[in-house]
Amino acid sequence: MMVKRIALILALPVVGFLVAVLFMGLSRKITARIQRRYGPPLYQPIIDVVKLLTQKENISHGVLFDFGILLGLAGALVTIAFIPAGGIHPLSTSGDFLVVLYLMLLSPLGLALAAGASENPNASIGVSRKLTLALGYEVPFLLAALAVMTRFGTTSLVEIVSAQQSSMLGWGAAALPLSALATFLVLPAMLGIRPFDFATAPQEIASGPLVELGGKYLAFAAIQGALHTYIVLSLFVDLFLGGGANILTFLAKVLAVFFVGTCINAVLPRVSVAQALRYLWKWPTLLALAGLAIAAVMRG
Amino acid sequence: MSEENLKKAIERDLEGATATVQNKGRLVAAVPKAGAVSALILLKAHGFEHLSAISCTDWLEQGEFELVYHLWSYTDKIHVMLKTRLPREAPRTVTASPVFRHAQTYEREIHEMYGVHFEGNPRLTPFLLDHWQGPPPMRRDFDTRKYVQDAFGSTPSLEEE
Amino acid sequence: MDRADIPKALKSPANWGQKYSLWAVYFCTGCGVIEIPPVITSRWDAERFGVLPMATPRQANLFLVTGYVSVKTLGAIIRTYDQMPDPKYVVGFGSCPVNGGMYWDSYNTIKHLDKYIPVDGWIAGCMPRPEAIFVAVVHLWQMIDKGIATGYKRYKEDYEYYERNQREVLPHLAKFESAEPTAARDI
Amino acid sequence: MAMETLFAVILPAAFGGALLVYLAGKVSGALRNLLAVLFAAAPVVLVALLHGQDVRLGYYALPFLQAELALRVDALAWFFAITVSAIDLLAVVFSLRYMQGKRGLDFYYSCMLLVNAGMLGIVFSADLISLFVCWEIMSWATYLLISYKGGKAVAAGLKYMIMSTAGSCAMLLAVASLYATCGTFDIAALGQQLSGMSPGYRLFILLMFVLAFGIKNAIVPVHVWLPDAHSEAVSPFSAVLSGVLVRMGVYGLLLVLFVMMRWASVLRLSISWPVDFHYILAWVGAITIVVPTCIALLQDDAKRLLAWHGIGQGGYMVLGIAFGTSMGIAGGVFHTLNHATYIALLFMVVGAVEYRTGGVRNLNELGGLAKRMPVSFVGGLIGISGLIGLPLTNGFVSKWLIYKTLIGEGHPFLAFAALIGTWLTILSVFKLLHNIFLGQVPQKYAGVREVPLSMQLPVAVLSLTILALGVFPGLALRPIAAVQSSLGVPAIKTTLFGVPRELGELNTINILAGVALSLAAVYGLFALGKRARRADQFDSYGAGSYVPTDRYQYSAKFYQRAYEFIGPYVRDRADDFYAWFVGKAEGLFEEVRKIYTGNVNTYAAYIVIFLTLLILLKMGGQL
Repeated sequence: MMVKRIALILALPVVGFLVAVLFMGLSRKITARIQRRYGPPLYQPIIDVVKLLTQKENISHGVLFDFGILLGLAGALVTIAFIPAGGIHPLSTSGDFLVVLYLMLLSPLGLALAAGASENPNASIGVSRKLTLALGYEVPFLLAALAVMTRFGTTSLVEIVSAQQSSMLGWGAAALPLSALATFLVLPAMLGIRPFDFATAPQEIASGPLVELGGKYLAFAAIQGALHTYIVLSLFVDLFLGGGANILTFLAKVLAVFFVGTCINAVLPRVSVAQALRYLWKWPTLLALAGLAIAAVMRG
Repeated sequence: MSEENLKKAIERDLEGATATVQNKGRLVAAVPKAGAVSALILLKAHGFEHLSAISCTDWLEQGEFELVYHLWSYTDKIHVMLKTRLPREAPRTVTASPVFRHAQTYEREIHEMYGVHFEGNPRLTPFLLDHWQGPPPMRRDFDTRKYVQDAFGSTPSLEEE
Repeated sequence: MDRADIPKALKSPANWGQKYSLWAVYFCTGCGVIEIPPVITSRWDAERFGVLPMATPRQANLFLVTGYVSVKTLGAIIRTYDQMPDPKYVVGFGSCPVNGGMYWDSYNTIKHLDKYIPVDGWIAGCMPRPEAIFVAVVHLWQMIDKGIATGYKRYKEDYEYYERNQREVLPHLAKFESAEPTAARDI
Repeated sequence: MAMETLFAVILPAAFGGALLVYLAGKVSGALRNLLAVLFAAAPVVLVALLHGQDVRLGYYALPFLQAELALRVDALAWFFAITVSAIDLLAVVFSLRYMQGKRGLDFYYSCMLLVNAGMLGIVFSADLISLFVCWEIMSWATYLLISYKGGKAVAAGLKYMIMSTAGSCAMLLAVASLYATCGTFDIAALGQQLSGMSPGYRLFILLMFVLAFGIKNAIVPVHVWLPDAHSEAVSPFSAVLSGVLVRMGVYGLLLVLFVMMRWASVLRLSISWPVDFHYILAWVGAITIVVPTCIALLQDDAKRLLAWHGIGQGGYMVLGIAFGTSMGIAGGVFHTLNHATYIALLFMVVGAVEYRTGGVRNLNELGGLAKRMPVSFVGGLIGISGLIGLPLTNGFVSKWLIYKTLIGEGHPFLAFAALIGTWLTILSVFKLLHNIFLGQVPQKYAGVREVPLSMQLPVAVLSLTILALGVFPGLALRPIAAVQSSLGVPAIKTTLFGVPRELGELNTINILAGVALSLAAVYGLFALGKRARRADQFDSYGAGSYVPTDRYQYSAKFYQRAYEFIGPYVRDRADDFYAWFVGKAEGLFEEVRKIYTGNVNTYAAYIVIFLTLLILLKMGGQL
């Protein structure tokens, strides 16, 4: 039993990694198709990562710079191990939804440390924009998450998922439509994709925190970004779309949400930080507040 | 105000000024160096509020630079080219920036490219050229090919010639 | 990438990676930059070939020098080239970087770009159309395969030659202020 | 028998130490420093030896009120005593080199030890008289230490003193009325008698005590003194002030709510109120989290930012205690200990930076000190992760317990206030770390070196405690379970690595294993790539141009967009109210002052009028 559990624990990040790499390729292909062009082959991210890892010269800005990048990727890998994916939830007994919420802080902190250590104004501006955006989307997301926890009366992700297995109507989206809608409206901000990608905007601040990252550092940052996408999507599916009985239905749902997210990303322009805050704290927050109020009243 | 009576006004008010109407909406006026700024003030009063450019031509044979102030009137739709002549050796004249503030930049460029010194222009500093050590490059007596030879080393295409 | 490439890819993944993922520095050096937007957008789509415009030299390995190079721009080109990690490739557009082109006798354009930074390939045409640029990309692939796209190695080996030329034209560059002309200064 | 004498020695040693240090100072500075450290270390050792004892010691029989003043040590007292004495020892060690060369060191060290003694007195006192006496000693010693630097510090000290005295008067009133009704000062005895009293009277007593302890714990309406006091006080004392001294309020709350009033009677208070008392206390705690943390986000002075966080974190403790469930109290008390560790650490780190850069605290000037002050940077990093509550730090476990209670009790909006408090903390605290340690070093501070060893030691010790308690929360949760049983509340069941499965899912060793494993795997992949070339701070992307040598990367007004949104809503209205109130009061007293016209016969007239009034009153009574 122990060996099976360890195997599952190791399997989850690997599944997450493969799905993330697939997503990187898929998003570029979907965006290309929407812009009426062919776009790169699906395995282009593998080529990019191989190129970056086998670079003949890497430039670092000190120990803290390296540690930040390592912490970023490691934080993402650990968080994946704690999120139930389909039937697989090996570590769920030692970390519930609150633990996952706080574990999700590790990788942005790592990247922020690396950006700070890279001594470039673009990186500092990128970090301050990213944290302001995080404050922006955290308000509605926390309200929605609390609504789910109050509605299902538990803070453990596994119990939330199992409570939704009964039928389509049992899903979080059916039980808490307002919270689900609020979280969906906030999803592009959490994924950091257009219209909320001003934190890593290539034109304005030379790709923000990534400005001094080259070679293997850029490979690690790219993988971390993809893993973060997988984490956010799998959380959304676990909370609102029933989390899937086995890994395949789970990945199918994650893929569906990702597809819709990429379509939004491909057609919308980039908003400024002030516009983002004004939007995030208006409609999504009101919806999430209403959802939470209903959930609290129904539970009481 | 049509071109003719503008021509008469210029010749009447500015001493030593000659004006010719080239065709509809285009008038050329020649003014001695001393009268250039007063001519600008007069024309600005007559509605020529747009100084579109100051260009400088190098008449090497006559040993003179020619400054041309291009003025435009939105109401009368007339383009006036006000010309003055400067000596080529140590060319000096008065700046036009009190009349048109943006003339400062045009004069700065002419100073860098031709070496004309504009009295009263605060910013006659290096402008477009990067750490330029050579003589003002747009002057016709500046031999670019020799300069290229020295600055950039041997250029095979030059030798065949 | 057809099946013929798989053995080649497995033999040296580094070359395979470098070939099909050329990230170009989005740095507009000269008049030819007007050709870049159509190349990277829907009409011609350079992404099919894995060519992406990147914001900073740290992230890039391809440097497109588009058109004539003025003395002032050469300072920025040298700075950008120094900041790019190895392996890096430079492609010159048109005849101006080759021998000065129509600005052959101008006092502020560089005549031979190759004297200041190593150039791996040239594209003829003033300015080359997107199809010519893709032909150049394919040529670059073949050069990488044959291992002759070694501009960055040349730059490292006889850096003293390049530095002397750069110092001759741009003595005031911040790069030279601190360092005196040493023979093999590690860049 | 040995325990009796051991316990009897602690307080005299602490108070005597303060006096001795002052006298030793006259002889020689080194002796004074040595004695200061000795008398700070003595309580730590003595209290440690008293672990698990339950001793009661009557030390002085009051002749006139036939009451007996006594000290006692139980789990609650021991828990707070060990925290107080440990943090105070570290602060004294930190201030050895920090205060070197400053004036009035005898006065400073004796006050520090006096404050320490006062706090130990409060924690050990078994009756309200000795509690009140030690409370006053602590307040006065704090006033002296806050205004130690002079200038603005005196005004800050005055503001602190006024509010602290108001709190003490409220406490004195409650103690007196309790003696009048119950006839005893002994806390344990009061516990039985008070539950029989009428709800109205119990509510009055509760309000008085909560006001007194609330002022010290800086809950929202009465928090205004704390930011000025913390930023003007000397750094080592700020660490003690915000770490443990302010948490005497939490000790008081625990004492009142659970020992004196018994939690059941507090619940029964709701008869006379629409909403029960502890729900209001919870909402006050929630507001104490959100508003001060928003204000902390806007600060540009390092110590004021930390001070506002001190207030914000106080809200978590009140929120934890307010629901009286075993997990909630465990969370609240554990958060008190955690907060003591990381806020003291952060104040010492800011003190170290201040020590090296000559008193610079403005976040817009500093930058890039991580390479020159590595130990302080690592301490700061661990400190802020504790304050945020990252997994593997102790702050996370206590916050997890508090959230679990709030969600379990069905108060999602309170849980939301606590959670959003964390994200506000992340933003403001990262600004603190980024503006001081990351980015480019300005020319002015290029020569900064690491602080001397004696200042690095406390930083290292506190960092290790944060990580140790984060990975092994059981180390602190077992004594807290003992505290809960001594308070008469169901104790929390705990394992070494978190909470057993039936209570909730938290196993910190698995989190540690996960993080360590993934870090190792990622480092393995990282080492495969080519070794990186080191670039200095001028070899950075500057869009083709060379990086200017004076200052290329600096950060002022770090979250400008967020300021514009949050700024207008979070002006410190409480402070404005007090300022307005003071203005009006001065006007009133001005009018009253006019009575003293200065010539004698008006005074004679006043006396005559007053006497006639008295007579009339007397006669009126008989008519």
